[in-house]
Amino acid sequence: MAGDAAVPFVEIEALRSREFIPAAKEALSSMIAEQGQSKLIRPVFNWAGRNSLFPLHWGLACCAIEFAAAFGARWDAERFGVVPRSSPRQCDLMIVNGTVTWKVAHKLITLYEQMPEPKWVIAMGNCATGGGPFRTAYSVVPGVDKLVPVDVYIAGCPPRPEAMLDGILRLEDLIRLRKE
Amino acid sequence: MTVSLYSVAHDLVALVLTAIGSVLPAPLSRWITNAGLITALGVIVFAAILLIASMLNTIVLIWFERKLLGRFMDRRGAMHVGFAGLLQNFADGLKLMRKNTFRPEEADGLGFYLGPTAYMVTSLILFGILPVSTGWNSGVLPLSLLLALVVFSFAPLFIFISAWSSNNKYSLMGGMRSAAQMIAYEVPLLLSVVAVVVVSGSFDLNTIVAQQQNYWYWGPLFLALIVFVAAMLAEMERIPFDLPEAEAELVEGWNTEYGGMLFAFFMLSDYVRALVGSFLVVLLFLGGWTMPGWVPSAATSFPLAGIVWFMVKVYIVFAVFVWIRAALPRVRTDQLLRVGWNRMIPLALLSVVLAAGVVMVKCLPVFGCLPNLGI
Amino acid sequence: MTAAPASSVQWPELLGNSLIALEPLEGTSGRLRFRAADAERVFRAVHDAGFHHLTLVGGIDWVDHREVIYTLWSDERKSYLFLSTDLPADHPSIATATKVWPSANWHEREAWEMVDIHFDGHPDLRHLLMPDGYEFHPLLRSFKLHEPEDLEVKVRHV
Amino acid sequence: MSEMWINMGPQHPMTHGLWNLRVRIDGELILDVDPEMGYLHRGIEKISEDRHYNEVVTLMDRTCYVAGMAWEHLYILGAEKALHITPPERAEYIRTMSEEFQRIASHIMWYAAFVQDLGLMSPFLYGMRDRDLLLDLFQSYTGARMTYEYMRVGGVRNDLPHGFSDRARKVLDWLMERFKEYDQLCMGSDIFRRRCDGLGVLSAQDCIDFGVTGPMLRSAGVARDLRKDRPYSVYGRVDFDVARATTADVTGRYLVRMEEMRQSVRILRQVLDWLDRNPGPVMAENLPRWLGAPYAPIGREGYLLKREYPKGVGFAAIEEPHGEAAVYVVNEGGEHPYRVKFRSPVYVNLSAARKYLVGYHVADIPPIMGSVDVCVGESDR
Repeated sequence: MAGDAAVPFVEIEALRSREFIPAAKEALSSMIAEQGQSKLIRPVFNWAGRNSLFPLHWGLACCAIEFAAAFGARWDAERFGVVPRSSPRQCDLMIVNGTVTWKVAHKLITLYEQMPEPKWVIAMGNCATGGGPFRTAYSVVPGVDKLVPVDVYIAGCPPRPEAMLDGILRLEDLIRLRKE
Repeated sequence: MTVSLYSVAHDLVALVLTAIGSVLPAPLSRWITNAGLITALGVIVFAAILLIASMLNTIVLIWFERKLLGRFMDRRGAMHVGFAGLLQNFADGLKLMRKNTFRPEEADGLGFYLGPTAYMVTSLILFGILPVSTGWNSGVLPLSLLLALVVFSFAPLFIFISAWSSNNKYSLMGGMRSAAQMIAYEVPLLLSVVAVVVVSGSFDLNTIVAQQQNYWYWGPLFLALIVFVAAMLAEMERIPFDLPEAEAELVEGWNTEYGGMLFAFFMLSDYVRALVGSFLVVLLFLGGWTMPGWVPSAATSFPLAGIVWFMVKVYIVFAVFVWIRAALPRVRTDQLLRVGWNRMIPLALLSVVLAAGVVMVKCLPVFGCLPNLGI
Repeated sequence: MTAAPASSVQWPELLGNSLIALEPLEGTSGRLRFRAADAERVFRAVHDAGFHHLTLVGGIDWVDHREVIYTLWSDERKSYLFLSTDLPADHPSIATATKVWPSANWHEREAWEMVDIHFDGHPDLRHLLMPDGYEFHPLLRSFKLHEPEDLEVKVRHV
Repeated sequence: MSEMWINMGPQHPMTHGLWNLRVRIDGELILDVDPEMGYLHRGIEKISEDRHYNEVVTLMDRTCYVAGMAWEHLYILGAEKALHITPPERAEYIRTMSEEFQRIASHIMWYAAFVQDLGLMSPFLYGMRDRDLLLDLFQSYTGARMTYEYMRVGGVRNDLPHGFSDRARKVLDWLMERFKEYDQLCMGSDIFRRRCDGLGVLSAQDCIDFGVTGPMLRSAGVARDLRKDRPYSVYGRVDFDVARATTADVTGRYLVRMEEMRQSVRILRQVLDWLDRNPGPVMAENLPRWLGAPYAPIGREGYLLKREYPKGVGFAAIEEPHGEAAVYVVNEGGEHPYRVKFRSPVYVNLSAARKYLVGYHVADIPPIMGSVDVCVGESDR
């Protein structure tokens, strides 16, 4: 151990100046911004984003039962990192699993807005896609894309759990191709 | 004497700085190789190693729970990201890092950000306090057990701060429940620890582990172990005591309004606390890194054997926690509090009395004698 | 299973001139048509005759008039009984059955909402299935289903 | 803490569907509740007026998506009465079998959701696993897992495939073993009993006053079961007991449903034996052409003018998994029903929510509402 320990700690303090911290902060943030755009970092985050999709835990109608079945032992959607969360704040994926009525439309939009970016929507089943057998009804929204932007549509009334998982995998492909 | 992690870090820093100092001109060289700087950098490096190791450990722990829980439920858990889903939690963490961080309009800014951060920090400090093996901690703290429990009990405060400042009714109810529960179970937790302290005669975790060389404490202090594990489950907010996050009625409990990185803080800290809880069970009752005498010495004498055996024990304890989670429903608030105040505290007091008995008898028929306490 | 059939109740004696007719209906013990003005008396009498369980209240729009049906079940007789009454198409209203059968509450709210039948004395007559302020009565024959393209019309409805 | 209203729903883990339970609480105590319905009101009664008789079956599957067969059965019974058509005997047996399978599937779904509400995740997985076996059976003879469109006015669409009854018996044997496990997980757990005993009590008198039916009523000691009291299809010819409890609480409802599943297995064994012995037609002869052959697509331009069937009114009531369901079909001579009015048991059971929720704790809402077994599709229609 060289040195006589007489050098006070103040010398380190002297490095601080009024200009230094803002400058360092700026450099750091611009570096992060560049890195965020770089080809190195983005695929990593992209990989993370597409492999960990948390759907909103809610059930609208019939498809909700198949949605639940997809988390059952036979299909086990958690294999793909899909874990339903009850709070929209913690979700990145809204699976609209059923008929959307005008009464629930406002709530659906609120929930969508409560989800933090980036976020995706899957219209599961014919009702969410275009109203399904109830498209003529007075209270039914003919397709959830009238309310929120939809990324993947899954056909079926209701779609089998395999179809739902396939829809999620398609969404993962979409995320992989994201350019922004 | 085995090497200490801190001395390794310190020597490493000293080595590097001396090497740099030898090529620099004199005043700079003297400045760069002074003891204060080396100590400071040594502490930082030590903390960084500790942080990375404990975070990796926590992430593996989450993976372990998900897989084990899946097996209990006849399914496989995360499979597709990395080998057997090992990278799943890294993906989750990175994704949450990228998510938009936001604050609800009505939420209180200071508390909203302070809560999860302080919760995370106080949980992580614990890793610096708890010894994993001889020397693998920040040094000899005579009262390390007490310090660990004090830091451990900060959590309800920060949970309540974050719950209140989220300005959500579910969060608030979750925060209230959390505070009530943690205060109620703090007392039996400490009392059951007192039983251990009475027998071992020390608050130093290193000493407590060393005292268990003849026999581990889980046998003579079985009652204390039961009380400690139950209280620890409540402190960790795991099923059957996960009322503050009771999903069925409170959506996500006190972290309802949290998303993105702040939510990741909560999630990670919960598991950090689960890990620390398992650490404490192993340290206090299962002999820490020591192994009983009948284990062949080859199994205990390889390098880092202490850490390996310690972690094996920790994961076994945690597997029991997961097993409990897979098999028991959640209790109700009033039942929880009634059990806490009416059952746990008398039992914990009884365990202290039993511990005093153990100390008086000194030698137990099956287990053998206590080592000489030197007090 | 040794219950007496409901037709053994002497409805004409019990209800007097409130009763218009007792028609047979397959699978039940009959359909009582009664005068809407005496509704409360009829409900009370039927309830006291053992029909404690109200199965459904429904409205039917016959364009020129509206019909309200009540389906009742008696645990003693093990059989259903229908009550039915006609209301005028303009301002159809009838006394509420909630005082006799509390379960009529939501049924009547729905009938009011769907078929525009007013229940006098109902404790809480407001929208149940449709959003508040919805001004149509969908199960009237004059209310036509829309084609899915008529989104504008739908949005205005809600 | 002062009193406040909280909205549990429409997106809330407790609801299991789209509805909103407004709760006024003081701390953890419930002072008042107000269920808010209609978030899934799809106008099924109105759409039915615009459809052929057989097309309405499509809507029936979606009315109650966990008990599709039961609702198909209900509607078909009503429509057949309104149209004066009698199905062949084998069709009646197949319908009974379908309804009982559906009852087990629905109760298992209830079990999965209900125990999950208590914080125990494993039974959800076990329940979904066992329910899938039943859905596989449905799939083998209807082609669909949940929305079958299997029953027709005048019979059922097609006969059972070869080897069906053997497969079905295997599934039933498996299920009887699993029911024991279910009971071990729940009744064997002290915490479970503490969470459920004496909760959500609704006395027999209140049940009758508020029209509450099904397992809720039977858990209060009233042995009203339309399958026994007013046998429809072939329930008069099979041997079974009405499950009943006396505690009128959540535990009672649990026990009633568990016992009902065992009784359903008992019924199913008898019905399967009968089906093995008695082959025959599954559709009525000489159906009117406008009603459509079982496979024939039905054009929207029907054969209205040619029909010669008399007008009629059909009323049917069945014991659906959730309770007493009834339908009132008015046939005014058109090719569409003039009016279809349904009675949904869940709708009425929910309307009494104030009776069985007030006075308990917030943490009790999930088990109590779970024990009601809410299916919003059928309550909102």
